[in-house]
Amino acid sequence: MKMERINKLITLKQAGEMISDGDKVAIAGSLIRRHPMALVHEIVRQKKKNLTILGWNNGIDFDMLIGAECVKEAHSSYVGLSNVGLAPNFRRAVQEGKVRFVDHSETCAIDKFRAGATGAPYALSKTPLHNDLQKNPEYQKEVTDPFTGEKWIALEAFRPNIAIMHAHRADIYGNVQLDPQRMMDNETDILICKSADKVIVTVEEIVEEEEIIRTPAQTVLSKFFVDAVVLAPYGAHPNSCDLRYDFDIQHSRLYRDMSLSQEGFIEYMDKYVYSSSNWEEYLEKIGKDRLDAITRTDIIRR
Amino acid sequence: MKYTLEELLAVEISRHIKDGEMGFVGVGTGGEAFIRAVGIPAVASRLAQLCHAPNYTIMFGPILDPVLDAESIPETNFEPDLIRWPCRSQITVEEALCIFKRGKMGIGFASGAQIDAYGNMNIVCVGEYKNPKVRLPGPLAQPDHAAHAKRVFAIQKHDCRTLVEKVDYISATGNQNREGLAGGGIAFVFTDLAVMDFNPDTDRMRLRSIHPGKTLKQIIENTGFELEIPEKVPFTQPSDDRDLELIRTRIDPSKKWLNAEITKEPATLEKNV
Amino acid sequence: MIQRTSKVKKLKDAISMIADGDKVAIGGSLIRRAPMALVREIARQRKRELTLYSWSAGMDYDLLIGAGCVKEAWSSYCGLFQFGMAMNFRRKVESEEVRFVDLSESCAKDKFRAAAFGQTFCVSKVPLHTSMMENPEFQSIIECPFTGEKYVAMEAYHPDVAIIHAHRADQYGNVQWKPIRMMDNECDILIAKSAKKVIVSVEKIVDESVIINNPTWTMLPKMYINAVVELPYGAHPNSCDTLYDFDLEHGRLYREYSQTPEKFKKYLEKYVYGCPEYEDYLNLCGGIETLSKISRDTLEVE
Amino acid sequence: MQGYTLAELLAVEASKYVKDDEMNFVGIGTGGQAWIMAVGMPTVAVCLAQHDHAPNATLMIGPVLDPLLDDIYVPDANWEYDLIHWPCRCQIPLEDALGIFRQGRLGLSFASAAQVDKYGNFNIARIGTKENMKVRLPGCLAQTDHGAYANRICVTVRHNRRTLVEHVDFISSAGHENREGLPGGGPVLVLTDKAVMDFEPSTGLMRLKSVHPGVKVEDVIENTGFSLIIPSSVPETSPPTKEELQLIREVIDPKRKFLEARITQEAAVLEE
Repeated sequence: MKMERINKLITLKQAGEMISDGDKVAIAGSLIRRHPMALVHEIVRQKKKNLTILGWNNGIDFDMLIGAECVKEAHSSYVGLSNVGLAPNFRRAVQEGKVRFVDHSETCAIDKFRAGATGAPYALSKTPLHNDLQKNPEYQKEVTDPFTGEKWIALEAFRPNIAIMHAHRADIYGNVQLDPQRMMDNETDILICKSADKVIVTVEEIVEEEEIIRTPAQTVLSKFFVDAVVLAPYGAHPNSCDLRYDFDIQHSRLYRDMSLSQEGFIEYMDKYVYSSSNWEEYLEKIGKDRLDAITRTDIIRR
Repeated sequence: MKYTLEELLAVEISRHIKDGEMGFVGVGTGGEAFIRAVGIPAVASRLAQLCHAPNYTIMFGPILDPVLDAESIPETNFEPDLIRWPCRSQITVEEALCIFKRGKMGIGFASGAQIDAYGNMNIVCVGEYKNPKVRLPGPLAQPDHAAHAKRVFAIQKHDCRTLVEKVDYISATGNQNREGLAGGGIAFVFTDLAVMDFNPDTDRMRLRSIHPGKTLKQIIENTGFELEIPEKVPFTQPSDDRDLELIRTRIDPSKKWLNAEITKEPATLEKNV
Repeated sequence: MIQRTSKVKKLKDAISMIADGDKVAIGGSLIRRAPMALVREIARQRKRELTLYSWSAGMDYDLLIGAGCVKEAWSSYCGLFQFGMAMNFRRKVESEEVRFVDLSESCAKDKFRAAAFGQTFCVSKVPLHTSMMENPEFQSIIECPFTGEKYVAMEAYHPDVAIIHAHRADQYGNVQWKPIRMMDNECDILIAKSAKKVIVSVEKIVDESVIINNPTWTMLPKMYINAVVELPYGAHPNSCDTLYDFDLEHGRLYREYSQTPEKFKKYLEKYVYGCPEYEDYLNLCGGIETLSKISRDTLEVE
Repeated sequence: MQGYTLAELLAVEASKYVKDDEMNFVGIGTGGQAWIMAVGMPTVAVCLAQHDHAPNATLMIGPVLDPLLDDIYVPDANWEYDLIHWPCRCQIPLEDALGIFRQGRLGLSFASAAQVDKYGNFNIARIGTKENMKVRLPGCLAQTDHGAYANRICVTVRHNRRTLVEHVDFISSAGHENREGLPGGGPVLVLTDKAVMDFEPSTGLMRLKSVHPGVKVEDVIENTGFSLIIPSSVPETSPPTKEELQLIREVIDPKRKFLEARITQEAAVLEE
């Protein structure tokens, strides 16, 4: 029987439906860089509940999900808005005990993703010794090196149900590429995706498979790691996206200011998220002028 | 020549940098916090390279060994500019981890919400961990630095809320209990008022020098624990004209570092003195 | 003002950093990009009692074993690939003159990675129920503290010296490979990172500005490197990514010479002991002009 | 004349075990007959499956992931330069390849071995005991990783008593004798120049599945170094169809790069 190859290109709404209440969701990107915001909006719109969110270095992505009451537990080394300050919803929720936050150091978070990505049961670290990272004992145990007798902390591998990432381009089969000139930090996104059972990737552009084949060393996730691809230009906004567009500091300040109170945050969400039925409507509200202002026009050397 | 507090600190810190070692500077956030955590260490690093440590390099987030002269410094610290910042290597996080875990990091520049008498630092929360008064962003790579760097240099605001007897959360391990940790612990604390180091016998913080124009009384009143005070405390050596000239013409003429202009959220430390 | 330190060394001086009894890790794989010029110099300086580590060895191991430099060797493979068995290796291992420790590719990489990440040990399920476990080094079983599953504990590799061959470097030791390369070569990075000292040979030493223009090509920054030696065709007769091919003619010649110990002695006398300078070897092989017949791409960007 | 070669017969048989949307592994291999069994024949099998029932099946050939397998895309040589330029979707670091195994993402792994025993333990490390070694072979490569983690393994070997032995001298890949703690499924298929074998689920022992056209069951028993389970009726291995042969000879492997190892520059045929 002759069969067709699987086309993994789906809509944002369909992608959101792949996530269930109670899932462990790993979110790629770091600080104010390339978080998959289109998917974050969709998770909020679909009112997912009791998620455990995992990241290594997070910002508005975590803050918005926490503010919208989608989250039960969160793991990261950082939740803040970087250049524009602290993350107001995150602070409120953790201070009021509404969300359990588990602190990791950067290396510990990445170690845990790598352990997941490489199929190891745990990672070994000495980072948590004599500090309070050990305050969540169910995630870490002491082990002894049988050769030297040294004590190590075993960090349980992250095994998320689903990972979400925003990337530069992909073909419809799910071969995902990052531009070769990029923050090398982004390699961590690959570990994050590889640690998960399912992966959804939003991209700036869909390209022909021929273009992927012409530049194979740029494929950071081959299709068998990827379950769904969603086209979402400016899909990281207001975060930056490598050489393609800048951090939108203007909108981020607006988000920060409105989020300072619960009422203000609700107003922000009503205006930008709940009343937008898809990502294009959100971008219309941001406006073409603003998007043009943050857009960079570097030629990507491939 | 007159000098600012930022300049005084940058020059003082540069004197403690050794040739051949590597320093870690985070990418930083904005405003005053940026000046302490990033701006001052960056200027101190370049000054050290120009004066006595030509083989000293910095790791600036994923940018390894960047060109630190003013004309090469990017306009902003946003991603597209950072990628274009001339440097010898752009490294993966994986790579950065190896550098720490393999004991190749000389100085970790750090700044925290709290630092205690033993040099433990806290950037996680104020108040009880389970029920915090103020919840801060999180430990970042600070535990890694404290565990692995040969020396930690802390740059802090000097007041009783920051310098406390015991931190509410240890995100960076100080000098009291370092069993099993390869790094050397915290070496210096540089503040708006003074320079402190640690007494190797007691592991407690002790006064090393007082900035010109500041008083011992001011320091005692603004420290939330009993600071060890030697019989004779010198003044911090003022910045000389050569250093100031280098900073103002070659290293940081447009105040990208010392006034955080690069972050587009400029600030100054002076108003807090 | 003090000058920055150059790490450029002469071949002889670089290899004199290796002592008898050292544990030496070798980059490259199979018959690809092993640092053959460095290897021959080790043999020429008649180092003794070495322990060799590699993940997948070839002519590098065979030559050193044949020259009597080796006491013990670890790898997942030692053979001449298209050209058949590594005869010196076979003879000496079969006669127990050399102890050879078998381990799988992933176990070798795990041990290098563990060291590169500063761990004293690592765990794997791979050796379970295989004869790898007959070595005392694979007999420590430890339980996963989270799941109770059994794993074999393996000590990290801690080589005294790593030797690798790369495309280019500056005098300070920033080492680059062209991005168009065998991605396998990433292993060399872990191998270098595992070692106390690293000696790297390169096709060309370039100005630092060349390095700065292509920073993402820098796979080993200078802090890992102790000596840089400029040796064009330094992997010969191994291939070197897209730069040059395997030298078929020399490969067949080596195979012929290594059939008996007596014949191999003649090979050593001619190509190793008889070549006090690297140029002598190049001239024996016909000089740069003849060797340029195996050249393919240049070091420049396409 | 039967009108097809042994390599074609085996490729068509192996292609039936390639599942859609799975990843298949072959090594880069060495040369000659061993290469045909370990790489050439399996590659044609995967490509045949892609043309038929498994369009989403992918192949990993060392660091070349998901290459285009029809002849027009296949390089003339398998040297490094040519491999790097082989059109493919991804070139992966080894780190990734090993991560792929350890995560259980590897479907069918194609192997070859110096010895295979009745439980499906493989040996590519040495012949003889540790103390009295007869032949020292190159070593385990990633075979041990595959033995631990691949969902299924297909091994192709010569059918003789030296190769199919009661017990291997060195277990480089664990079969069904003891798989406690190993996540992979172990060997499922043994292809030889005489027959197709699989493993009896209740005992984990090798059993005859089919004999190639023209081969007698007695011949198989005679050339097996242990007591093979023989079912009461043993069918013949199905010969390739006209369409399958046409696909192999016109689209997949017209230049015999794979089935005669011409890509390795050390050409051979499987028939002795």
